[in-house]
Amino acid sequence: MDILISGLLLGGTYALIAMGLNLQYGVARIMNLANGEMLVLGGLAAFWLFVADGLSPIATVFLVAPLAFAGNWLIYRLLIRPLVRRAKTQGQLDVDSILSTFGMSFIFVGLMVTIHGEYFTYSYLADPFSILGTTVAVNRLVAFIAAVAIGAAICFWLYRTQSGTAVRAVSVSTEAAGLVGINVERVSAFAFAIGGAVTAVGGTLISTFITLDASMGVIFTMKALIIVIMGGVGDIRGAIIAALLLGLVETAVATIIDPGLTLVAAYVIFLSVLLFRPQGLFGRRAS
Amino acid sequence: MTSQSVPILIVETLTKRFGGLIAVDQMSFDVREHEVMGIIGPNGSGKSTTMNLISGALKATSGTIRLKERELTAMPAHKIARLGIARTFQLVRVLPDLTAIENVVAGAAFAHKPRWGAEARAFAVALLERLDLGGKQDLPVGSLTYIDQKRLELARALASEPEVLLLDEWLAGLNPSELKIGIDLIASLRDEGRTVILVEHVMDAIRSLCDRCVVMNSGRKIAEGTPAAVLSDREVIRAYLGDG
Amino acid sequence: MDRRSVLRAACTWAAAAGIGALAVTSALAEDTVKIGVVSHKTGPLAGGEAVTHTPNIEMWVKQVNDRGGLKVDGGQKKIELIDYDDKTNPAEHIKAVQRLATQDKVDFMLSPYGTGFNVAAAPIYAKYGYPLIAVSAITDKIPELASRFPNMFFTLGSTTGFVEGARDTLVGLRDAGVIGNRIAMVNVADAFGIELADVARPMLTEAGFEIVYDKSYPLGTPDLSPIIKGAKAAEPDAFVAWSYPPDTFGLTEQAIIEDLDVNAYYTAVATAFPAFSAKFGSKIEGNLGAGGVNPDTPAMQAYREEHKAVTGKEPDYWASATYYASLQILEQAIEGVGTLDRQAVIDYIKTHTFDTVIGPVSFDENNNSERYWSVGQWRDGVFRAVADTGMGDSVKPVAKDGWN
Amino acid sequence: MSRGEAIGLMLAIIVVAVAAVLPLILDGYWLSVALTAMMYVALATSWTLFSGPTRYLSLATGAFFGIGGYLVGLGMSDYGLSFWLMAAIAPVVATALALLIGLATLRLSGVYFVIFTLGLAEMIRNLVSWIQNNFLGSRGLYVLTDFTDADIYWMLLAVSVAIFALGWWINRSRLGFALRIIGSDEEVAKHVGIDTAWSKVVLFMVTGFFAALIGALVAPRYSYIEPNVVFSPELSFIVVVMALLGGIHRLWGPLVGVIPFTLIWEGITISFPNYTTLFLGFSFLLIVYFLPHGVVGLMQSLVRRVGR
Repeated sequence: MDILISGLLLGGTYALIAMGLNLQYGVARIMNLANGEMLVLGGLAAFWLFVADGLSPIATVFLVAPLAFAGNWLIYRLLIRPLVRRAKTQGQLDVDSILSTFGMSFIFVGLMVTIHGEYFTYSYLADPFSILGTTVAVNRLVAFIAAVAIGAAICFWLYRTQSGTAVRAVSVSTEAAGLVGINVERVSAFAFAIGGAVTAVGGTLISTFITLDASMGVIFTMKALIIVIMGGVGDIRGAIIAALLLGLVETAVATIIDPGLTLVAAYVIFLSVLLFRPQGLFGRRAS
Repeated sequence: MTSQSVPILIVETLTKRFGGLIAVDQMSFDVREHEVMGIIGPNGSGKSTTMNLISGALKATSGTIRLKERELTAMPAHKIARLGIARTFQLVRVLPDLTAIENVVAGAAFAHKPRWGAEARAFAVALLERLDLGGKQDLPVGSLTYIDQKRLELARALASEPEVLLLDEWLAGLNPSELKIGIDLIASLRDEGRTVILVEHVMDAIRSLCDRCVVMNSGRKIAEGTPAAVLSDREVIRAYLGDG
Repeated sequence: MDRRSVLRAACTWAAAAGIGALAVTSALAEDTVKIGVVSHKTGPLAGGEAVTHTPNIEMWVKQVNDRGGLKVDGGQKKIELIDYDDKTNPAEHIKAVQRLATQDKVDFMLSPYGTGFNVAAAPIYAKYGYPLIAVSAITDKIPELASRFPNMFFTLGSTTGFVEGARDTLVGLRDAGVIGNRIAMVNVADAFGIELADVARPMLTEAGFEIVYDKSYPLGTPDLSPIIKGAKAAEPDAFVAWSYPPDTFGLTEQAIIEDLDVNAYYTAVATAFPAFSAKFGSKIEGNLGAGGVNPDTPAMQAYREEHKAVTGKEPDYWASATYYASLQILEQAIEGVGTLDRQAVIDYIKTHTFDTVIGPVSFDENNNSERYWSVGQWRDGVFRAVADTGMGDSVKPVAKDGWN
Repeated sequence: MSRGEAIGLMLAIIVVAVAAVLPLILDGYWLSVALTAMMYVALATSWTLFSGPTRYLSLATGAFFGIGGYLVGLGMSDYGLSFWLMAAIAPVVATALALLIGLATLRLSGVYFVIFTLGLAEMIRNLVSWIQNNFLGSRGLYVLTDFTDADIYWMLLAVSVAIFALGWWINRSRLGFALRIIGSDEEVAKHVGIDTAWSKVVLFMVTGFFAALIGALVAPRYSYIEPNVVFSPELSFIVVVMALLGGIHRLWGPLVGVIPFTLIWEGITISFPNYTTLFLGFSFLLIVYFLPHGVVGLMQSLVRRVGR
């Protein structure tokens, strides 16, 4: 029971880390290596406002979301779109986006260091809460609930609304979507911006229970990449399930076997998923 | 020349399923040495799938394919190629990063009768000349016309001196004057005594080139025989014109 | 590519290369003492460096310059600080140190943050004859390193001394009847944590403790609750974590949430950080951790006030003061020699005793200062030393009484 | 030998000769810049041997490099073995590992392969840390040798020359030709009789071998080995960036990428000591937007312009 609850909570954290990248890579086709930095930036905002103004991170979420949306939309329009336009193949775009977002991640780190070079650590809702006899931290629970809410909202949007259908169409095939009159560039920019906002909000929530610092983004980027790839590119449900699976596996291994092997186990799961389903859990088989 | 030749490629009860869809259903036929064998049928009847099964691009669900005495069914594509089956693709596939002559050397270097170095180049030059591509050998393939790309792909397939050559709608997309050149080219291959399997929609080509034909519909063989015979077969006509 | 984009590309390239050329020729005034340091401004160790080293350097340079500069060559020369960023990358670090030594030709260099970086940089300091007063470096190889690099000095103790402090604290608490014999021990699976745990295992067993839970966790583990849960299930009397900053915070937060009821709770790096008490407030009363200081000496009190006034930040309760002391040693040695002769300064450091914020410091035949605090305990918002080597001013540790 | 090849060979000999005497001329700083550049030349070129023709971007460099450094540290520090022995063992271990990875990843393509290699590198790092923690124990991995920067530089130069020679040989061999065909169209490659899987695995093993060898040779420079430093994901990325920056379709592409890049990096470190990371980021962006085909592309279009 302990394992199940703690594992699900951790899975929720992972979902927060990965859902944004899933939209950015799955729909907008941008392998965003600055994803982790966007997350840390959300955490920095929460830390900064909490320490300076005593603003609750929950309130910060509503500040971070529109700002991150706008910021990521601008990034897409100004920096990414020229690359998309000149790329002849997806491979070329992958190469270009790896290079440019790697550069962006450096820029973000550089900026954050000038704002606050030390650890972003503060205490918010670090209180015990008992679910079915398992003690959990309230801040993790809040993050989990937010993850569920965000995940549900995205799924609803993608599968139940017209604009969401357009987004899914783009994620299946940019060419076909263009042929049926979808403005692919606009949808991509929108998906990229939403993805960035989700990531930043995730960072805001995660900063309440994980001590971040300006340089830590790469850890989250790697985790997000692995979850997105494991779930299958372009399928948000796959990413969420992969995140929960990772959370459960890590917690189970830490509890039953050895905490030293949690990350090893996570990667073993990831690698074996890819070996048996090279297109990820929910990915489309490349034709 | 057909009757006295021995079968070189034997296909027996070949079946391929994609999920619930049966693309090729219990196909059996054989191809004799030095003959040009046509596979025809309406769109989606399983012709290209059959070709892909023979060349190893796809794995059969059941049934067998044998080249002489060797069973090919479970082999990966590169081993099949090395045993002497070469092919062209339905949508022309030249190697875009290589020059014309390198494309041909690619066909010669690894396959059935491997050639390398100066020998391979000389062989490739001769093949290019033979297919009227002389003088274009160092061009990037992107600059070649459509029929030249088709020729180049054929040259690559011939470069391995295959036992069996698979031409998957090689004539598709050519304009009438090119088509005549194309048909003459394949005719000359036949005259050299090569064994060819031809998937085609162009009926003129089938009539003039093929010694025998297999007709497919919905994955099944519905007729087999000389082009004249099968094309007057009632079931074949119905398959082409529809049941109505 | 069309003509314009070729031109544009060429210009970009030239401009970027120009930046390099520009910096190489930056002229410097003659009448300063050039002091170089290579710091981790970004990367995994940047957070620690920003707490423990950078503010001290800023403060020291300001103090010396405010009083007119270092007294050398019969006059006074102000300090000019040259500071590079290595992104916590050893290859970059080595390159930057080389640059300080051979291009900037700095007169002295300050020590870097982290054991690995001190060891990696030591050969270059040795090659060009710079004294290296290592602070943030804890190693059991002091004699070997000192014989290889006679210019290298150690101030924060050895791994063994560091663990002995923790052991003595626990033994003291056991003798006082505060804790029993059961210890839960965890460590971060990185060089530092592995080394400490490896030293601690036999040492604690020898002291009669029973290690009832002994696990490692990877650096960057996002959820440490299974560890605290596992440790709690083992029903220990004391909890020891050889941890790094992010996990020191994480473990402690989980311990509070799980109400890990032990009478001795020890975490390693970052327990002494002001951010630690800022985060947890009164809940960490009685927490043990690496470091500690004696906050009652006038020198220490003056230092802490000055640090706050100049940098706007509180110093940590461990290596901050020692790092500042290393700067004082360098300052006194230079002024004692009276010239910028580095070999003379090294000899001076070897043979003299220095009056610093952590008290008098001198070095033994292994260039090691056997005076350091090793374990501290949070008491009323101050992290007091409860174990030390050669200091003799530690207070007795007390029981941790719950997380309130 | 054709005239072009003769000129190329002459040029190569001159470059190597110049490179070999550099340590005698340069002061400590420039030597350490040259050493860093040489390390990246070797890493990026060996990376390109595999990833250039096949276009499979591998992010496993850090894993192999780490194995090299780590095994040297472990062998010397905990078992008292000689540097040379460990430097010989490490690449063999890495090659065996590359074989396993290669066989496992045959089915993956595109981004799945990229992230797989990244995940693998992380897994190895964590596994190594765990094994060391639980079974080996350690008092710190020290690699204390008497090598000077010049020694390490010369060793890396020798490795680079070997990589270039091997790359030149592969490019002329059937194997190299096969890889170009694979990179061009893997389906066609299979149908002309190329064992695509095996060709890729062989080359992947070559890259793994060299990355580990380089990691082992550089270890004495680090003096103190921390798993989290030698198994650096950032190294994997930087090698990719440098190779792409140069151009991966020519054997010498990474070379002309690494050298200017290292100099720019130095320039930024020196000019903006407080904003190094920030300005490095800006320089990456400038490169991506204004040098879309890498340095090789720039050079080729310049040559074309002059030739016209």
